[in-house]
Amino acid sequence: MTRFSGMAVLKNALNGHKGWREQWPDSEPKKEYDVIIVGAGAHGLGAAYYLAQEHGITDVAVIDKGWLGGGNTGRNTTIIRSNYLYDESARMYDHALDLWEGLSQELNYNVMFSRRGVMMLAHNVHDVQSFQRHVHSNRLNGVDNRWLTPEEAKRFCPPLNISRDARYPVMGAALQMRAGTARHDAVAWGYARAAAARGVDIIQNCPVLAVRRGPDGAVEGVDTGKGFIRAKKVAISAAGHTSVVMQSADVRMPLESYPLQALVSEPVKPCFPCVVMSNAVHAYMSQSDKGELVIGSGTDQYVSYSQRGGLPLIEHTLAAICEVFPIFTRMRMLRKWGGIVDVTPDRSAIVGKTPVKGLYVNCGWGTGGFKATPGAAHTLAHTVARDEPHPINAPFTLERFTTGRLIDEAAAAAVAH
Amino acid sequence: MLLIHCPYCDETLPEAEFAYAGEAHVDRPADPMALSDDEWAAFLFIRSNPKGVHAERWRHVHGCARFFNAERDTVTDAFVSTYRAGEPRPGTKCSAGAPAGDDMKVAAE
Amino acid sequence: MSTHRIAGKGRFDHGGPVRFTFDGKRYEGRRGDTIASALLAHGVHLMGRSFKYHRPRGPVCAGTEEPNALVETSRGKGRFEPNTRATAQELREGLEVRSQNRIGSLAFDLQAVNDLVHPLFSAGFYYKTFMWPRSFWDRVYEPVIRRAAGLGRAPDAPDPDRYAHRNLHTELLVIGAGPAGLAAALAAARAGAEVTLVDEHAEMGGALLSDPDVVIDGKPAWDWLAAALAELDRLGVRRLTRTTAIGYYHQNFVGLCQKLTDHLDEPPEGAPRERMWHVRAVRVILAQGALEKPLVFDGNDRPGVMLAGAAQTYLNRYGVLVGDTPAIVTSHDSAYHAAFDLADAGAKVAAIVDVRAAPGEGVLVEARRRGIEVLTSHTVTGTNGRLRVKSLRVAPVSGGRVGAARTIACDCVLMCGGWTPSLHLFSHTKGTLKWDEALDAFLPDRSAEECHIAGAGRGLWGYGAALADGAEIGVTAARALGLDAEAAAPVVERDRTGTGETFKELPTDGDAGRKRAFVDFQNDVTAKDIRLAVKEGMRSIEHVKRYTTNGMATDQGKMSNVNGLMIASDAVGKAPPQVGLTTFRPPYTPTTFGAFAGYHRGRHFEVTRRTPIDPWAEAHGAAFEPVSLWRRAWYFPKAGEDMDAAVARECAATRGSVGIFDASTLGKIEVQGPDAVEFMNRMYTNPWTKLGIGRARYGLLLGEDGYIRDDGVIGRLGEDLFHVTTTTGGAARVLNMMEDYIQTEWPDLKVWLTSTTEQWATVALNGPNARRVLEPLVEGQDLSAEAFPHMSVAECTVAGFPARLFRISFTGELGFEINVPARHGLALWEALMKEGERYDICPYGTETMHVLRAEKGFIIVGQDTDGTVTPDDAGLSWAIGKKKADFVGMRSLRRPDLVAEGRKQLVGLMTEDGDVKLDEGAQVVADPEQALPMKMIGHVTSSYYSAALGRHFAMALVEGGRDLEGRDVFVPTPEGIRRATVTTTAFYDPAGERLKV
Amino acid sequence: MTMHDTRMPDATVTIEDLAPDARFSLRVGADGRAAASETLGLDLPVRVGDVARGAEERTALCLGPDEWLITAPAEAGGAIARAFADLYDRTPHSLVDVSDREVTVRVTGPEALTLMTIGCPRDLARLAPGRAVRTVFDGATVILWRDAEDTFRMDVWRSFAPFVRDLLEIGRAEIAAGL
Repeated sequence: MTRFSGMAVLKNALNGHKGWREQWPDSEPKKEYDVIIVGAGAHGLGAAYYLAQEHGITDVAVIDKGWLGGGNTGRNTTIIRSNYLYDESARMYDHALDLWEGLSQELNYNVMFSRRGVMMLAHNVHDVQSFQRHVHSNRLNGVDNRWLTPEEAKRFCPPLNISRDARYPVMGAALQMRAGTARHDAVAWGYARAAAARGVDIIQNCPVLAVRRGPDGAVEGVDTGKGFIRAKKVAISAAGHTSVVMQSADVRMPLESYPLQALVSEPVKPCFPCVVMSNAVHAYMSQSDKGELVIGSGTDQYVSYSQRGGLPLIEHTLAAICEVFPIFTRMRMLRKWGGIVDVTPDRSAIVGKTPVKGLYVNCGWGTGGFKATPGAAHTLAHTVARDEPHPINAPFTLERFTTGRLIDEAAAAAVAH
Repeated sequence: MLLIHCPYCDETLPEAEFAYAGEAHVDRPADPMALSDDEWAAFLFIRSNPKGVHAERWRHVHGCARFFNAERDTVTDAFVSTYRAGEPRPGTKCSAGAPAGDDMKVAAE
Repeated sequence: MSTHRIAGKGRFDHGGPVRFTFDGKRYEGRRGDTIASALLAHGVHLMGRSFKYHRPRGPVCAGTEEPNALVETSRGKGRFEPNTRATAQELREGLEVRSQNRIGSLAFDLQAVNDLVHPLFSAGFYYKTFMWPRSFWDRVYEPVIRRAAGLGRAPDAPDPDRYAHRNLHTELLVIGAGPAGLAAALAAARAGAEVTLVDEHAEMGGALLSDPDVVIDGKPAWDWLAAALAELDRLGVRRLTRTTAIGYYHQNFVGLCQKLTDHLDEPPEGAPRERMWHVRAVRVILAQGALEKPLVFDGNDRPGVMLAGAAQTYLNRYGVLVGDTPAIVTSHDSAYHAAFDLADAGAKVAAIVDVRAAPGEGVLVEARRRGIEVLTSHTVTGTNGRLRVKSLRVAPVSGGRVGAARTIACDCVLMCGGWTPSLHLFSHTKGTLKWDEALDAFLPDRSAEECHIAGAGRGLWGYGAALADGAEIGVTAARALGLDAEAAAPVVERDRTGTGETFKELPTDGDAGRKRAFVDFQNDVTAKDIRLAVKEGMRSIEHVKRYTTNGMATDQGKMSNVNGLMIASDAVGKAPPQVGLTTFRPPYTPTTFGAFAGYHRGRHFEVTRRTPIDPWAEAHGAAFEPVSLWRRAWYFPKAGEDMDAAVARECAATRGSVGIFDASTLGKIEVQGPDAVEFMNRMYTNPWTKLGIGRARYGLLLGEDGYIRDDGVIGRLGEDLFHVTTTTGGAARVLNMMEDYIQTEWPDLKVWLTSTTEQWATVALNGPNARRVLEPLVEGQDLSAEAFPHMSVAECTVAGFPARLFRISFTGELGFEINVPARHGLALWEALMKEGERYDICPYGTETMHVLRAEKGFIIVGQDTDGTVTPDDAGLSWAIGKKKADFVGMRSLRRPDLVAEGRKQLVGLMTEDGDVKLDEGAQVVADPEQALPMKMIGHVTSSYYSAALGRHFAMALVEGGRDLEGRDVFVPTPEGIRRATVTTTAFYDPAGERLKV
Repeated sequence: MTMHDTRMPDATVTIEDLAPDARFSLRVGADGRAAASETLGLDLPVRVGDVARGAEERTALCLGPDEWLITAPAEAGGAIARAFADLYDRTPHSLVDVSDREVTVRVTGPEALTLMTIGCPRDLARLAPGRAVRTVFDGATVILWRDAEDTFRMDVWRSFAPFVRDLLEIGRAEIAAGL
């Protein structure tokens, strides 16, 4: 692996950039691996990296039906925060946040993690109660989060409309200063490069058709577009497509896949210093380093793998943006796109073992998977390597849907009555 | 914005009049108390989520207000059929929407 | 004066001038000009700076696909926008135009220093550096990078303009009114189809507007066009200009954005700036034509270098000669026609440099006839000129070797690398494309919608072909609509056909690694950036795009995608389709947020529901709070009062005498039918069979998961008739849930539900004097405690209005809720206020309601519960019918975790110091000394000052809370740790004596 | 004017609030339809969107397979309620007075259809005069009557009415501006 640095850039600038090498090879599959990870998004590539780096397991293949990083990794709005309500969630996301802070240096790849602060707006008394609960809970969990008055919120984010006459007046905000954004593609590329350097095979354009189980029920490997590949352990990290892959191993999942849309504006000079989320109004936004306003929309109402998404939802999202930030009506939407998110009944992820020996799963991140990337990858690798969960992902089991021990972040933010 | 045929109104109308209501043919057990925790969890939470034709429920909420069923291809979002609540799924052997073999030829990202 | 306007040319209005400014300097243009055509008429090419290197740039195009000539435009306060395409924005009187993305002047941009050290900024450079020291990225590097990035400045004032929406259903939508679209619309409309024809330009006609010499059906092109438009109007075709089809969605749903006023000097009162059309078409014809491709060579980005077709448009449509000594660089015959038109208008063509060995014979003859030098098998190895191109270096290519170069002086370079079918909208539908080897272009393959593609979009070149194809497709679409149709293709003379070849970057001499041949002009992506990305392992076009940002500029890759793909596929060593085409994504051109938001701005962002009594509250100075879609009176401050003071007064007045409260927002459902009781038994946790007629009961509703969803008082008005109330926010959800069970799970039950939320206005009267206030107004019901005890309901008359009268209490005081038909709500309220005068009746809002109920330990669903709370957790086990075999959610209450020890239970909390108010949401711990992260055992759900208790009190959900009664717990706050004692939730009048009056 | 629409004559449209009628939601199964029809004095239509008209200006609009909206002059409400109360023991049903639940707005004029398209996604050209449907107008559930080619009537839930009315006024100004 050619080490990246300012000096290396300078040296190559002088020699016409002749010194750069392939960041990862496009591998052909071997007949057998210790571990196969299905899905070469940042979660899957990250898990491969941590398997190699922390557990010494390098006979690993990451297999994807398309190009690495082409799924939800490259389609999200890159928000990173950890100010979740429940202890389980706060620990998982804060673990991820700890890893985010050193990720560029660890991977020797600038993932541009930018601690610019994530501010969540409260628009009614119920929001205020809910966010205050978050702030208090986070504080005692050691998670950064604080309460702002509307005026403080406006100072932190000048385009914000805090008029009392607004349809949804701002009644306050919860701010996590340590939160922010990162460059999504770079996360996948950085993990891919670091994993490949440690011996991991990255196999692109190779659809996994089924997970194959042996007579004892344990995992034997995967059938792919390039033939059967044997593996002692298989981890599924396939975002929106988890149900389909797991079904092939005869495991039915508490998941539904929904289209999720996001969009960017034309680039403008810096005008929006942080990330703002407004659940009541259904808008969240940040400004990329390129200058585009990056805006997340909601999921369409129906289950779909089409990655299309409808116009009315985008209209609603932009109306919401214009409600909270009225100065942006004349900004123009440059491009919108869709992803597929798999959603669990309690809106929390499933990371861990499955009823099938040797089969592991990482799914159900819904609309919040990007921020969890290093945490999910790290704990998944631990679970696969040791065949037992890390304490941080231990609560995120499949069994919780039977016992009722849900981690219900959605219900905890129940709508106002 | 989808176009949806309401089997009660017998009209094809914009999605804005309809509300999606989840997977179809997940019937509430007659005697829930007789079920094991696993069986009850399966009723509550397990969904087929197929990549292909999905049997699902819609409600014509800004119209006749009826719940009805539909088959829709989740890859193209195209409707295959819509039918009234209580009617069997057209042209299928099973009531629950387990994905057909062909649907499996699609894998992870 | 315009130095480059050619007399007798162009379609603009030769009448009075239109005045505008550019960077403060005054200019005059003509009605019909774009900013770019007007500036070019004055010889101004320099209009912008590029994104990364801040290189000087001029317009490349004459349409919306422009990557370079982006400007800031303004028509006064709040009407400022960045990144406007100078090539598309029409002039209007007084338009202010400013160049952007520069420090200093446009001619001397200090940030152009980036260009000097450009080798540092190779593809992906920022992924490789700026990592040390660790804290510097978001503190130092990123702010610098962000300031340098971006294009124009963001608007900074609210927008006074309006935006509109409209729905349109049409049989046939034709997108693009060039020759193919016009022919298609004509053919279909003649067959009787109901047709909508849209075009993004101010005028219909497409390429015909730039080619007046073509002859169609014996008429000059523009005469034919005028006749065609007139015929379309006669046939009733709905024609929308300045209207861009921005996205193609499911089942022929197309979004159109129509620009209505940006071109007008004085927009009429009430007119929206833009309108988004939601079109549902039975069939769609895409006739969007093709986009001309730039050629990729060193220095192809200097001002004065533009597409040949654009120069032709500026000349023929706007009467502007873009240069006096143009040089043409091409790999397609079409550029020759541009050369001929410019030459015929008086330009001296420096040379036509053709990369190909064998251009079409016809164009060579024409060139010779005009005495224009044609250099075949030649390449361009560079250009010169800082703010305007002055010359280009050309060299012969033979057997892959580049020979000796010579310099050709010129004042503009017109390039053409062939044409790309415009298939953006087709791609939105997930229609598939196939690579055509002969054309070196993607063509439409399998369609996912009921749509047709006509003309250049299918790779057909020339007017004859486009018109014939359009007519034929129009007929096909009409037949698909069930109409009889005959195709009649117009006869075209003096057609401009031709062929071409597609090249990657042009061959060059010297070190290719140092040549700067731009592919994406705006984002400053060069051919060598793309090659470097491939070398670094980016082997799919998606990776190349993301690594280099090629195709991600505001032209959405219209100029750069195909060239980028040709270079990447060459570098990878695979055919273009194997490297892939980046997905086209909506919108087709950047579209304002306002157009999407439409009417939903300001007070019309979302409905604000108001009760019939709301006007009284407003007139009496109420503060309001939003509760779901409603606004509710929150408290009624008197002069000088803050919320706390007002609420303390309202509470005291209600407990002391009588308070009046608008409860109209509560959800109400009429449940009627022979199986109404059975339905209620199955739906709610409570038993209903034995509830007597005229009696009411608190009802608790769970989700099937066993958690509390809603609650409310339910009165039985008849054997088969219940008046159900729900929470304000839960009304629609509860009705939907009930309908779901009735319609799909229990269709055998004979019971019907009707929402009566808005049929009734509801006024709650609470306090020891409530009966005294109410009694004189009631007819038909004895209100005595014996005749009408607590939890009764009756139909009677109140203040002369038919009423449903409940004796219930959410405050712990003697209480009534009076429901009257909504139109009488305000009159009822006023009658009660009048009657209550002598008891100092006090109107109170939701905050006082919350305090009074909390003093009684009554829960608010959604505040004291959060979707994870069971009836037992909330202390409501008593509300579960013990003998019931089933109700919604019952089975879930037996799940292991729901019967486990240590669940959070609702309890009271009394702080050691009664003056201390706990925050709602504050966390409860058993051990205040522990280190972070602390073990939290609960949280405060409700916390208020109680006038009745003379202190603050709170409710909290605490693990095993009921077993902790009498014990102390701790609430750590930023101000310090608060000690509190766990109590029951019956804070006030625990025995309920005050209800028994 | 950028819209070269030859079918758009001079823009005129009138918006007015109407005095309330008596309105009932009638729910009855197929087995009780005949008895309910008899009680009402008109044949309850069975096709969603059809309107039956009877004596004393009574109308019945079919909203769903077992749901009708009954309207009558305001003073006739009591008689209808009593007649159905008498019917209940023989033919169980649900008749609920909703006279106050909605308020009614009428839109008339050559541009009435255009005005309705600003909030209604349905293809209103296919709603024949004399018919009515429950549909959505800018997010609000409404009952939309097409009384004539150029006359629409909308019953809107009371608390949504000012919002809907507001949008109609915006639309009218737009049409008046000619753009």
